[in-house]
Amino acid sequence: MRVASPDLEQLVGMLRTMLLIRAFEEKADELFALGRIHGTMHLSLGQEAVAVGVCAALRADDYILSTHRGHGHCLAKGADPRLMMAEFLGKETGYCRGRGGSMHIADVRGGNLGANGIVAGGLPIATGVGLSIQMRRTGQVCVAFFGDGAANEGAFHEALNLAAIWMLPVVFVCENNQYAMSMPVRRAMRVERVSDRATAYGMPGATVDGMDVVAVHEAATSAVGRARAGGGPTLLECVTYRYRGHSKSDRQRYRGRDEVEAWRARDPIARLRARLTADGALTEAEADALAAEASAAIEDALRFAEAQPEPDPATLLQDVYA
Amino acid sequence: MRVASPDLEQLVGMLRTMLLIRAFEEKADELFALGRIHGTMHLSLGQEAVAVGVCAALRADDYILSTHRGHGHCLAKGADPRLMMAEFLGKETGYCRGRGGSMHIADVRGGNLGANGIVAGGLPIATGVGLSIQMRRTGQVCVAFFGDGAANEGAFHEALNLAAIWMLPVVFVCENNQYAMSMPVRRAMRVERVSDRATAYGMPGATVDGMDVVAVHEAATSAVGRARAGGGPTLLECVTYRYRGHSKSDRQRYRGRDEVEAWRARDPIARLRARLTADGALTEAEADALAAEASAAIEDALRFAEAQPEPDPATLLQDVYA
Amino acid sequence: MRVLTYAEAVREALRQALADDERVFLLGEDIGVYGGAFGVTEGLLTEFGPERVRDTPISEAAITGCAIGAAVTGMRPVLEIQFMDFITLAMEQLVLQAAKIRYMFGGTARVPMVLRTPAGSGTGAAAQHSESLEAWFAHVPGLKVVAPSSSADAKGLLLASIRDDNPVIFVEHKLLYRTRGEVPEAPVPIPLGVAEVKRAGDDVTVIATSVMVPRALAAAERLAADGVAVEVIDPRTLRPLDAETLVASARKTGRVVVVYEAVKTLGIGAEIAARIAESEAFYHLRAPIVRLGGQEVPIPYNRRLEAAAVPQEDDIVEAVRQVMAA
Amino acid sequence: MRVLTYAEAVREALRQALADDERVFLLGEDIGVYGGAFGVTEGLLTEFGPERVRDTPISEAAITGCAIGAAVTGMRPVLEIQFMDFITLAMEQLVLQAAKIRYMFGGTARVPMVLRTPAGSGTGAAAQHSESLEAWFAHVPGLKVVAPSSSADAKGLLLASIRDDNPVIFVEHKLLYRTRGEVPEAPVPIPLGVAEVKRAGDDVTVIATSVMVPRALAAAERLAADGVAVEVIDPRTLRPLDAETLVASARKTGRVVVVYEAVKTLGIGAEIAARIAESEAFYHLRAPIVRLGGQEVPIPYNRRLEAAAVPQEDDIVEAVRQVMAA
Ligand SMILES: Cc1ncc(C[n+]2csc(CCOP(=O)(O)OP(=O)(O)O)c2C)c(N)n1
Ligand SMILES: Cc1ncc(C[n+]2csc(CCOP(=O)(O)OP(=O)(O)O)c2C)c(N)n1
Ligand SMILES: [Mg+2]
Ligand SMILES: [Mg+2]
Repeated sequence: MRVASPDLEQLVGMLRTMLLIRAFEEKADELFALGRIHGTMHLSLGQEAVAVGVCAALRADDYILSTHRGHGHCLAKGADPRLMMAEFLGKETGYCRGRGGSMHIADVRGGNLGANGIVAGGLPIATGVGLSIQMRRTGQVCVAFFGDGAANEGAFHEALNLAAIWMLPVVFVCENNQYAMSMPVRRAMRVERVSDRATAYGMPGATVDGMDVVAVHEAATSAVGRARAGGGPTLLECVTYRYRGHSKSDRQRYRGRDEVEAWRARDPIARLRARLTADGALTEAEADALAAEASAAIEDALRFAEAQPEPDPATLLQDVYA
Repeated sequence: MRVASPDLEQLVGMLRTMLLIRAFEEKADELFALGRIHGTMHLSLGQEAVAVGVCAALRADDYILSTHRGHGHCLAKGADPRLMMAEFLGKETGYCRGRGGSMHIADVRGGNLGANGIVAGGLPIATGVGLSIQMRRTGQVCVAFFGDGAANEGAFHEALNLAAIWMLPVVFVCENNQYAMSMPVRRAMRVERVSDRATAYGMPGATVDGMDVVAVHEAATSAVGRARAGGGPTLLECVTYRYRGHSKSDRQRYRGRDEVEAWRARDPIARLRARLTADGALTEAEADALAAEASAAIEDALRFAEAQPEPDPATLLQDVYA
Repeated sequence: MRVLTYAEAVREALRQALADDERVFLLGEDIGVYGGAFGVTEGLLTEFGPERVRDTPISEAAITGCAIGAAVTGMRPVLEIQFMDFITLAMEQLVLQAAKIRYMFGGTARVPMVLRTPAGSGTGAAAQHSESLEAWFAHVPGLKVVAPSSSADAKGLLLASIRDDNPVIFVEHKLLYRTRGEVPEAPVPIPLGVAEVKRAGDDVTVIATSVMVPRALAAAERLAADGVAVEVIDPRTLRPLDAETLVASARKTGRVVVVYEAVKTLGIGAEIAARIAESEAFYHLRAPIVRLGGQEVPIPYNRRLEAAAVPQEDDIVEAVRQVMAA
Repeated sequence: MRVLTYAEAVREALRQALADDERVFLLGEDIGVYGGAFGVTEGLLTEFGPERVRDTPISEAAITGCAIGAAVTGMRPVLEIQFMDFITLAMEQLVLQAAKIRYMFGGTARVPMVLRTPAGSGTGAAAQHSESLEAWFAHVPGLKVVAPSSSADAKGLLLASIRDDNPVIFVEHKLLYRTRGEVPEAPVPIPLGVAEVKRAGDDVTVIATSVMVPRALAAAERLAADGVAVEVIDPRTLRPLDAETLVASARKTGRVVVVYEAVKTLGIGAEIAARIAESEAFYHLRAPIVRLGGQEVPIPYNRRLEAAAVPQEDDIVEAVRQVMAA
């Protein structure tokens, strides 16, 4: 299915969301460095185009299932950065009442059925979301994000097969960022592309440049359209890169600086900005203003979050059961 | 790798083993019908060519990992029918001291690392056997049998990927007998052939007629040869059919008699026998004698097994730990 | 009242739930035309069609996740795992996802699903088809665990499980499927978390679960002839556990035997014994708390070994005699 | 004697085992150049090369099966599962295969493998990275379960585990990795199945496991100031459990508190309480057996909630005071 390219307004919107994600991640990094965050976190710096290009292809009532590296997906699906930041700081008014934190932020109302601490853990769940959509006949679509490393879990295999045989409206989006923690993708599988595995399920597969939000958006729009029309699932691989370490304990001995620099030179935000300014769609000043807006929104979110109350330990046992 | 066709002596040997399996299975069926077997069992009637064609390609010190439908594999790998029958009857002198029964017969010394009650349960273990062979540098090979239904388990995916990336000396042999219990293979996967999945792991895949022991043997010899030479794993699919129900509770409402009859018309034993008699390699009388020999061996095994002692309940707790 | 087998009672609950609520659907391996490995879903495919009685490939993790995803988005799936042993393939989805989603998400989601599964030994199916793993699930906050011992309980508890808004592990026992008992026709749920005194008595409390309940009742009958009045209690729900009822009985009789099929160490009887030992009933105990659980072995194939591996009626009689003598 | 962190002690055991026995090898996710998620295998890749310190893809079931297959055919693999939570993906291989192979095959095979895994909460990693699931494994005949609480135990017990001919689940606690203690340089195994009295006392027995051992010792120190002599015992091996040592102490003091991090219901403390309640020590108990386990919740992210979810030193002091007052 050929799809129309995004119009200028959409492109500016995508730039705005990518900037917001970047600002969120940079702030998260800073908070962690300051010792203000408990636990760990996984930053998606460099991967913004995937979250944004895919989610821009969705309706508000569509679903996503996210991963441990999920801040970007969450924002791209329309979450409120204030409530996200509050969750990140473990506050009572955060998305998960401070129970979830970075690795479990969910915005169920907004269609984000949650980040997931388990590699590939969301993929089987996505089949159920797809089945439920099919049975309720609502015309929704479910996107399941996962990493290159997740593609070697049994859950990946079972879930893709189930979605394929039942023609479920699920788009499986692989963020191939070259590594699973320290494991390079080429040592973890003997195929060139994760999307080469689509044929094993009789479903369409595609690989796109995950540093190009327009390419991601086009491919996602096509896959989402097919899913919505009853054409079944797609495996969409977006080739991308994470700029930072896997998590905070990572000394990155498995890769060189040159490699990181080479990928940074393909930065998805710089690329879209350059395109929009070259096209005359944005002036440099307007583009700078967008970046400043994003930073301001995150500063605002942080101020909001800081002012929020901590959960009361007396509420510890709430919400284990419905 | 092209391999030499089996010589006449080998072919007669294969016929002999197929007949032995058939006689074992028919006797097992009879014992069950008489209420003399506790539990359940899964007969491989119709699938004899796979077990025999593959195991004939192995050295005595090679390994196999078998399945719930494992009597044939066990005999083809050279097990003693007496000890198998004793196990089947739950006797102290059976292969597993009566602890395992039909679903767990193992002949560890003979290289059969066991039937398995868990669909796809042997596949991950096979990777470890392969790795151990590679590390011990013994030049052995490991064959892992599994069914078409097993190809939808996560374990299949993980195991094949692991074997592929480490170039392990493992041959994955799928006995595609058209059904997983009541589930037809075409409803359980959207690919034509199980071997179509080999490409997802960057390993060679092949599909052969599993009712033709010569075809199975050639394909297995080639895959085993590659594994032994350090060329890594293969996914070999043998298209076959089980004549009887899945297990004793099966009323076979998912298939028609015509279908069963059509497959029976391609019987692997009748086919090899016809070929050998047509070639003049065997007279009809000689062929009949082989069949009689097989029946006699099974009758002997049964007499042996019947005379064996039951385990003493006082030994219940033995062998939980080494 | 009508008499149904336990399998029929389960089927009736499924049929009524399917008929009552269009969000309910069944999924599992061979539950359609085959009717399930133990025939429990027999006929439901014809009645409700393949969308609501859905055969799946052999993919225990994915079908469990499928139930979770459907539950989170408004359906009420009832999943069958063909043998309890195979639940080992779905532990991540059950324990790290289904049980935790609600809590991790701060109460913003719920996971109303039931996982039905046949458990236990006694059919000659050996070590990989005879597991009794309910204690694992009873260890997990966020899950509920139900184990009916009679036809009536099977029906009523299954209806309640399907109406519950949480993930419920519903443990059926293979040897009970053919047992018979009176079952009301109307779809009346039996509340989860409530134990039942199956037989009243003052001398000794026997707490038994699942297939051990009929064995305990038979043993109690024999012991009554000797003048020992046994109180037999079935917790019915293992999580949440109705400790109050158990403790009250222990307090009354001062003597407790806990009988369960699972491996003794860390089976449900460990928790029951510990609950009583930490309770007020402690001060009323007249003898050590006896646990009669499965032997510390995988279930063997041979019929005599298999029977020796789990408590039988005679063992219960013996244990009660011992605790009376203590 | 040299002082090592717990992580260093584990590493030293691995290094010595690798050097001593060529059948030993390590496999796991990111154990090579990364050094493991907690740095435990740091440097071993350089020392022993990628064949014996083998990075794997993220495939917990397959790498567990890989260890099993290698063990059955003559190797002695030591597998790392990056967080104990992820063991949920390998339950079938561990419980239906590794634990049962020997028994099902009538004693003709053995499975000498060790599965090392970091467990527990306290690092802010929330519900899916903080599990304490050791009780599940202690329920399974055929497995052994070890949970060291000090550097010396970590080294000695790991050496014994690697030399053991059975599958051993070796539970390391994340919060203990940086704790320090004296460790002998020589590769001396500490026998499995033997509890250790970590502090002697006559008034009350505190049985604690893993990270709760240092907390119990700190609590005992404080209670000593109040004149309460606490005996602290660490079972060290959870299966087989050295019930004899525990029962003897309970008999001596007549008062028992069991402290463990896992969810209280059906955590290891359930078994320990039940063992004591069914033993001769029953007749010597002066108070109900107190269990101090984790709260019945998934581990929450927020730091204060997380701390409230599991027993802390103060809680132990409090529990001991209560049992002394009972
Ligand atoms: C089942 C499971 N195994 C291991 C981990 C530890 N872990 C967290 S993220 C990660 C790497 C994941 O790689 P990939 O899927 O490529 O995602 P990325 O981190 O690159 O975004 C690992 C090994 C986990 N969380 N879950
Ligand atoms: C993990 C698991 N799931 C389900 C079963 C129940 N079961 C036993 S055999 C079988 C069908 C297997 O089909 P296939 O792999 O094609 O082998 P076949 O029986 O056809 O030889 C099923 C569902 C099982 N033993 N293990
Ligand atoms: Mg990655
Ligand atoms: Mg089949």
